[in-house]
Amino acid sequence: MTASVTVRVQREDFDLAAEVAALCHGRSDIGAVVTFSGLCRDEAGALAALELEHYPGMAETEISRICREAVTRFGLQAATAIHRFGRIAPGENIVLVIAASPHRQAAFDGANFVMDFLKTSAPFWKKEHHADGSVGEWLSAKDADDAARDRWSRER
Amino acid sequence: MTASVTVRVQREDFDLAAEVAALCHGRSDIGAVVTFSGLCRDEAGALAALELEHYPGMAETEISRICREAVTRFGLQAATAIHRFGRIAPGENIVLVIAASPHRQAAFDGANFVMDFLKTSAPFWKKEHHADGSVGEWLSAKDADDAARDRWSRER
Amino acid sequence: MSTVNLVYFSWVRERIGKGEEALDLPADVVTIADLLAHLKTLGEEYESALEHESVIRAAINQEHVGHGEPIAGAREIALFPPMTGG
Amino acid sequence: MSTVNLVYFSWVRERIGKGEEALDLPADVVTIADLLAHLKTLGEEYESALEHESVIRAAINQEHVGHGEPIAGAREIALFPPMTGG
Repeated sequence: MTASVTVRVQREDFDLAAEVAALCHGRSDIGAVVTFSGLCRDEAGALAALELEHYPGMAETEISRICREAVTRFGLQAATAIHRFGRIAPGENIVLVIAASPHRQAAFDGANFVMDFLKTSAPFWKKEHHADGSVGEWLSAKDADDAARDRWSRER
Repeated sequence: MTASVTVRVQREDFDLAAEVAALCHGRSDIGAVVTFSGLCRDEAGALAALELEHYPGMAETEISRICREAVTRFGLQAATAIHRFGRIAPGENIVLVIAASPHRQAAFDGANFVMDFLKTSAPFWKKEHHADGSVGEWLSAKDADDAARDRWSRER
Repeated sequence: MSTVNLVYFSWVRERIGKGEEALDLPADVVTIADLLAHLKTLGEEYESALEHESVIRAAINQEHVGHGEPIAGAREIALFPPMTGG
Repeated sequence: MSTVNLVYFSWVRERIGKGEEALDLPADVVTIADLLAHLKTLGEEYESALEHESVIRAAINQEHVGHGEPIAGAREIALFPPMTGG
């Protein structure tokens, strides 16, 4: 069975259970499903919202490319990635990644790999809106995220 | 906030979305939620069901111990583990692990750690029932599962 | 003599033919290894179940222990094959 | 002279003051690095946005490229800071 890859970039929230159900629908050869949900943290009450800007078109293309690479590299049976844009409040979902495979480590590695590359390669930018009403800075990319990505080239 | 650990050993199925919602309920300091669902594979049609035997009492105790260790080691905000027993058909859920933390790698590592130790330390045993009606063998423990567990002592 | 509850799981249970029993143990049964040796004197079903001693896992009062562990104070001792959950 | 669509994101967009524009590029603008140098001659807003050239990322026709990449054939060139999605 060909691996299925589902990618969406959308303003609205997503439904974790519905996405897992869609990915598993009609097949009983999947042994392991790993999901990653990235949420907006309130930063101890200082944050009112994150504003997510994206590059329409390229965002979908880039995430699809990362998912297909994960499918090939880890032998995934299916992969899903959904990334939201627009204004996102603390506690709300930002991103969902799902990886399915016959065995557990491939599913863990697949989801982890997609997140690491999505962080550093998918064209999204976050701006903070403070709880005091002021508009904060654009978040800076972290060296730790580059390091997390680069470990995947060391490991093989 | 104290980390919450939820552990259940049950015959009935579980609801992934409900468990994630319960774990995240009323808090907006969680940045990453990783879930692992282990499912019964049909083994290319050869398997009718798995029969899962467990050691009541010790199963809950052992899984709780593993979850608490993961919470401490990875700084998790919350962890959930649910393991089913009884007869489980292909495509059905066997086990669910959820790990929540402020940042993504701790959530990935926490869920992965719980699964590796659960595989080798939680008192469950699987027996195969074949599609042709015959009762198969008890599954043997895999050296690969011991190796997966042992890497956590090498890594630190 | 002391009485202890023994519980068996998976193919250890199937080969012994029961899931649990209360046994009086002689005073010279000090460790899990002693217990395994003692059980193997009780009949063919125990010999068959415990033939490969090194693969048998044990728990005392629902905690994993090695074969060298003293069983003094045990209320419940479990014997079972390597686990295959998850 | 060739015309190319330029798109800007995040603080590059904010500093330049627009999200997109079509520009005619002189023939000696061959690479992304040449483009950055050229844009910085167009006004203070570009100078401010592109001051630290090494942090500026570029994409040609929606694919990531390095600063040495030739822009010949580009329909759309995007300039933006390091990404912070996920």
